[in-house]
Amino acid sequence: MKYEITIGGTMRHVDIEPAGDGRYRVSWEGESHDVDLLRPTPEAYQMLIDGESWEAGCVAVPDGYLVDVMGLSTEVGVVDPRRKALRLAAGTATGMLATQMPGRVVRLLVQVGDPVKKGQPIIVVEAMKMENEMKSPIDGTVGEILVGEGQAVEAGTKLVRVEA
Amino acid sequence: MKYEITIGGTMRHVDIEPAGDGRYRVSWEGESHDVDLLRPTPEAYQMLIDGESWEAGCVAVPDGYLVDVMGLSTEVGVVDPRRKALRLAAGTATGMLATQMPGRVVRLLVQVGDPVKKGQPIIVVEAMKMENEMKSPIDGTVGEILVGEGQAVEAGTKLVRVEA
Amino acid sequence: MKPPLHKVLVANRGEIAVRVIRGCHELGIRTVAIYSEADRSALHVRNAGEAYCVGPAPSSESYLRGDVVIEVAKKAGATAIHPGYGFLSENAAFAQMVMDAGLVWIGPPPSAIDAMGSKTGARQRMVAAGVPVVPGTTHPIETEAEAARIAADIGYPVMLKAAGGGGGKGIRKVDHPEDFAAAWRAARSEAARSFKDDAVYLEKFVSNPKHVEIQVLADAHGHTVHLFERDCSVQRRNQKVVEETPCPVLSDTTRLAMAKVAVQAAHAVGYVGAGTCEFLYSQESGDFYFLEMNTRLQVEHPITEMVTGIDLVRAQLRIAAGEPLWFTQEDVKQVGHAIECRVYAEDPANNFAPAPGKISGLREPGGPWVRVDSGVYAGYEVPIHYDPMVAKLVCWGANREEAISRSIRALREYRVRGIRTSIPFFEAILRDSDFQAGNYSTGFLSPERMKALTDAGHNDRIATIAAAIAKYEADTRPARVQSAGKAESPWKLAGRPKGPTWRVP
Amino acid sequence: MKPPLHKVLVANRGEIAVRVIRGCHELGIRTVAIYSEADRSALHVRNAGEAYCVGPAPSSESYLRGDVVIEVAKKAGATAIHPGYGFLSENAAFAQMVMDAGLVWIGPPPSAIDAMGSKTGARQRMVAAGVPVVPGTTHPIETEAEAARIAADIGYPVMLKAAGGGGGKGIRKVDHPEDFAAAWRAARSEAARSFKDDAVYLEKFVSNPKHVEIQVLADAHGHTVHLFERDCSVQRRNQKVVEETPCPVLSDTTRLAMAKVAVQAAHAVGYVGAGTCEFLYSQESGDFYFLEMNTRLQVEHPITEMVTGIDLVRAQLRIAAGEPLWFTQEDVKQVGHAIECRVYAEDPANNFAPAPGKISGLREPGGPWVRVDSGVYAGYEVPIHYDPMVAKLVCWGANREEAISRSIRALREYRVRGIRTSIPFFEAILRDSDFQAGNYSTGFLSPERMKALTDAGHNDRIATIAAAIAKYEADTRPARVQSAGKAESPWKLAGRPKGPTWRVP
Repeated sequence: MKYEITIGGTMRHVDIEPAGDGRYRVSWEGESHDVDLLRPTPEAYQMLIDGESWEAGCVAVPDGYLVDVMGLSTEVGVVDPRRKALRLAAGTATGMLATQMPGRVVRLLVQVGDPVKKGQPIIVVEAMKMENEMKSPIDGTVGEILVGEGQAVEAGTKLVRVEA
Repeated sequence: MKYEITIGGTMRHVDIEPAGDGRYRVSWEGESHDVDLLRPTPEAYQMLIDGESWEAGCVAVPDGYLVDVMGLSTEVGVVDPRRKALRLAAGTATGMLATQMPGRVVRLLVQVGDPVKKGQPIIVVEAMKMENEMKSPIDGTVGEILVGEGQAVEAGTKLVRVEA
Repeated sequence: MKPPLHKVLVANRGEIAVRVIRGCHELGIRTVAIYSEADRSALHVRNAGEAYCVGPAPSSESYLRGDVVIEVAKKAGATAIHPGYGFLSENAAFAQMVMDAGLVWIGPPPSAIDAMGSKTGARQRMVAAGVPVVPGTTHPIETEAEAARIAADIGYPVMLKAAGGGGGKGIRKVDHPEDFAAAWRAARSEAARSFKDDAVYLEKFVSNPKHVEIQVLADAHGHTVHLFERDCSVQRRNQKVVEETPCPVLSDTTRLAMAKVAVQAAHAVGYVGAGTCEFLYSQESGDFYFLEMNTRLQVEHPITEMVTGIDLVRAQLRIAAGEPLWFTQEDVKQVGHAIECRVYAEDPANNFAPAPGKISGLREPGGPWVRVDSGVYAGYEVPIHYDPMVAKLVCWGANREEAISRSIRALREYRVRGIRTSIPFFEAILRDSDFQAGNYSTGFLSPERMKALTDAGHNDRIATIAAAIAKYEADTRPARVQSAGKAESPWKLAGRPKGPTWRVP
Repeated sequence: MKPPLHKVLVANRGEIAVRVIRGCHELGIRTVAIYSEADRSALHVRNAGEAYCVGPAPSSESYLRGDVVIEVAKKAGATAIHPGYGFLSENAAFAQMVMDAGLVWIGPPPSAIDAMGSKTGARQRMVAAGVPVVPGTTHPIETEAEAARIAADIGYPVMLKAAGGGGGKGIRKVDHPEDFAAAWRAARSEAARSFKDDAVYLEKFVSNPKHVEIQVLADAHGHTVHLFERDCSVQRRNQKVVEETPCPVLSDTTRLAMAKVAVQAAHAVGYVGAGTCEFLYSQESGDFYFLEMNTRLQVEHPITEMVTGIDLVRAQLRIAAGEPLWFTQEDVKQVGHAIECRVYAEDPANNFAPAPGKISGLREPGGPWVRVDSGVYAGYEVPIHYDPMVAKLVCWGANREEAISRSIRALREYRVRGIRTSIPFFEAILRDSDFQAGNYSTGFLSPERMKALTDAGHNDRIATIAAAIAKYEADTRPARVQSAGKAESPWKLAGRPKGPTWRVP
């Protein structure tokens, strides 16, 4: 199976083939690894990569995974090229801002229809006595605001949809 | 709801009523307790019993639970009197011997048709380099032997059925 | 243990409540926990002998309700209250209420809490007791001549500060006497422009300071000892993140002088119990200045326990029970080195944004000389209502290098799934060459260093492989989770090759 | 660390492999784990830098395959091998093979392993070196007169034992010289009846003995030191279950005499590295006798680490790298008290029947001076193929009472769900009045005491309540598992009463 995997700005075409008994062959340009996978607990991916022992936590997020290696989280985009082709044909790009942490919405900094820049603070969420400004994921226009000031939100709650 | 609860040789009629929000009222002759239950992890029953903090692990076994309190396991028979009435009407008592631990059958000490006494060793199972004699649960006759010598067995595997 | 400490109510939550409960249980003392409605599932509730709810999630309606806490203590038959740190621990009125209710207060007398409670009042008392404080004036100075004279008295460099000020305006550092006149004019005019008030006062500038503190223990019979120092200079937003003992740059002379001052300060206010005197230590001049006294157990008390072998919670309990100190100053030895890392549920790379949430998986480090004081467990949801500190990792080593390398090993074993924590950030700090040289002050975590410390360590290769496999498994076998050895009988595995196996022909 | 120890292969499994890996990582040494097909999910595989399968589940086809182990070490680029304990650790031929392969052997020279390998050979060498062994003859004695003379020489009480014997037949304890003649006749006639051989030999009777051992460390430059003793008398089926240091009944004079003998014994065989001399200590006479030397790290090494502050694995690595000892005998201090409980997956109440299986839940104790050296984790399935020891709990205290009370506290915090363990059994041992008095010998765990120790502690009231609730929940809401705070937003809980809440009017 081939995937397009994106970390930071770098995209790689990664090929993964099962080798039986929880083992995989993972290859991309110039690199190829034998991986023996064990999931000792549901959240842990324990891998022997060419014999090297590594552990990662993988949480599914839209279009990829949040991968935790030694406590450091990296957003990894994973796209199946066949599906990507379908989706690109389908519609407009939108940026959905969701909260990673539970808390309470303190202030909305934008209204529907406002033009926003990528990285511009658009909403403030409070947790553990600290206010956190959440930023627009893309350049665009505020399409929808899904929460109100004072509202309690859980991790993963969608806050604001920005349309490109 | 009323249950007949048996520990060791002692049987109690225990009455349990929900009190909302994970709370229960548990009563029997002369004793009555308010219990606030939390299951912080699936295997742990964390209880505030009239404010006292206790934790138990409960594993379902036939006709009851194996309850672990501070690492000490107790077999607790729990019978719903209405169902008990149904069952008593139904049929003969048999004693099924199963292994609590995974291992390997080393020796069979009886044959089908042999009369056996409760507590008489009838089969030897090895695990962790140690041989363990498993005993007949009741007085009776060996009705069926479900494993062979040398066979690997998992926890819970039925070994020998003794008929009363 | 004496009857007064038959049963102790711990008026706190999280790791410190767990710590105090452990200390009580080791002495055979029964324990009562309290919890807010948000804390039913907290670890201290699980570990205590009894637990009672004291109100809704906000601290002001639960943990800070002294009246409710005392009521619960009496109903539960507790004979004493231990406040932990924070919450009601430095509330003299509460301490008095506890004693008035006929309960033992496991802390210093209310009068000592009061005496150290106000910074200016404490400063005056300390000056009177001969304890060094940061030199300067606290009142505006009238003339340049008077100001220059005071500056010469306390020694350069000095700071000129706007009396009406804040936010960095109207502040001038003056390094040499010849620069004084110009700085005086500039500070006054900036103060006037910014605050419509040109009043300026003067304070000694402590350059490159370390935050060093001394642990003291005093009994109710007039004996006070110190348990040496802790270096708590690694701070973010004035909050300590890594502490160590001994302080890597303190001379024995200064260490003992500072300790003597701390004992003196405790004596001056009739202190009883465990307390800590905080000092600012100038690495350039070698001088130190009293800042304040914390009249309670500190978060970082474990590193002192590790190098002295003295259990501070046990000591608090025995002192509260009326025992005289069972050792002398000469018996207290500082052996080896200890480091504490405060594990926060937060993201250091994102301006320390809080990261509450469910801990889906947890594996704490273990083995030699690794101590974890934790307030959480696997499956626990870190609530949004309280301090984000979830645990403390404390490592001891025969020397500083051993303590550092052991801490790094333990941090790399530490697995917290489901929430972000400061664990990898600590590894970056402990590997920092300035930290390793002991060369750091309270300004250590500058924006530049923060960037360097949080940029490092990401492993894109491993992340790529893990994500590819996760996606493949999701695409092909969505629900499969192979739990260790669960899928098949271990006997069936025998004889089947698994993983690379080498055989010698 | 020197190049020879760039990367170490740990030829073991379980907690000791984890322990050695930790020691290597703290010194910046890379690690290679090996595992059998039954051990892919083992903790040492997770913690190591690399891991390779060496064969099927049976040790004889994996962990004991010295040839495969060396082959893996070379392919993985390891430069040294640490054997842990058990398996290949006392195999002189394997040690030689490792060295012949150009790898560093982290252990004593093969000649020292050999010299201590056979009990009779070791006994002869020790006698030659002036080390005390249990006095007596190993050959049959011809006449009563000669036997009585030997008995008088070695001192009463003595044991007469049938040379061809076993099973307790032909054995007579003789307390006084006047009883000797009768005992001699009885023993010979019983021997003749039982074994058709009336040959009898004679050994000193060590009554009420303790098993006490001395830890030694020797470098390759001729320096040998001791790290004091361990009392390992709490045993079941000749296997240690609880160890402590210091030994509660040893006088300083005896302690130092025993330590001196151990150093002498190590010297006599040219010992290098960490080793242990085991002694039988008579509580009645105060005499002690050399039993054997274990030429490897012991299971119970952590208690020595806790009271001396010396990391024994680190010491092994530094010695193997050729470093001379970095401290002298005078530097080694015995501070406080340490106790180890070996946590076995077994049921002490059922004749210690093994209890392998899946650990469905695990919460290890923590906090001050509590060390867990574990080989397992939550979700791990304890395999049926190996030793049932899954972890070691090691607690330090400023004195013995503190170490005991801390151990009990830690045992009560320890939660292992899914399998039975010896954890509650240890609590019963540590609460036993004879244990608390230090008054125990190798016969401590007699059948009578076993019955008393395993009968206590069951709490039927709690079991009744838990079972009733479990049944009710199964009957009414079968699949409901309320995970902490998961069911509802924590915000929604605020303001809703939960649990008994007391309010002051």
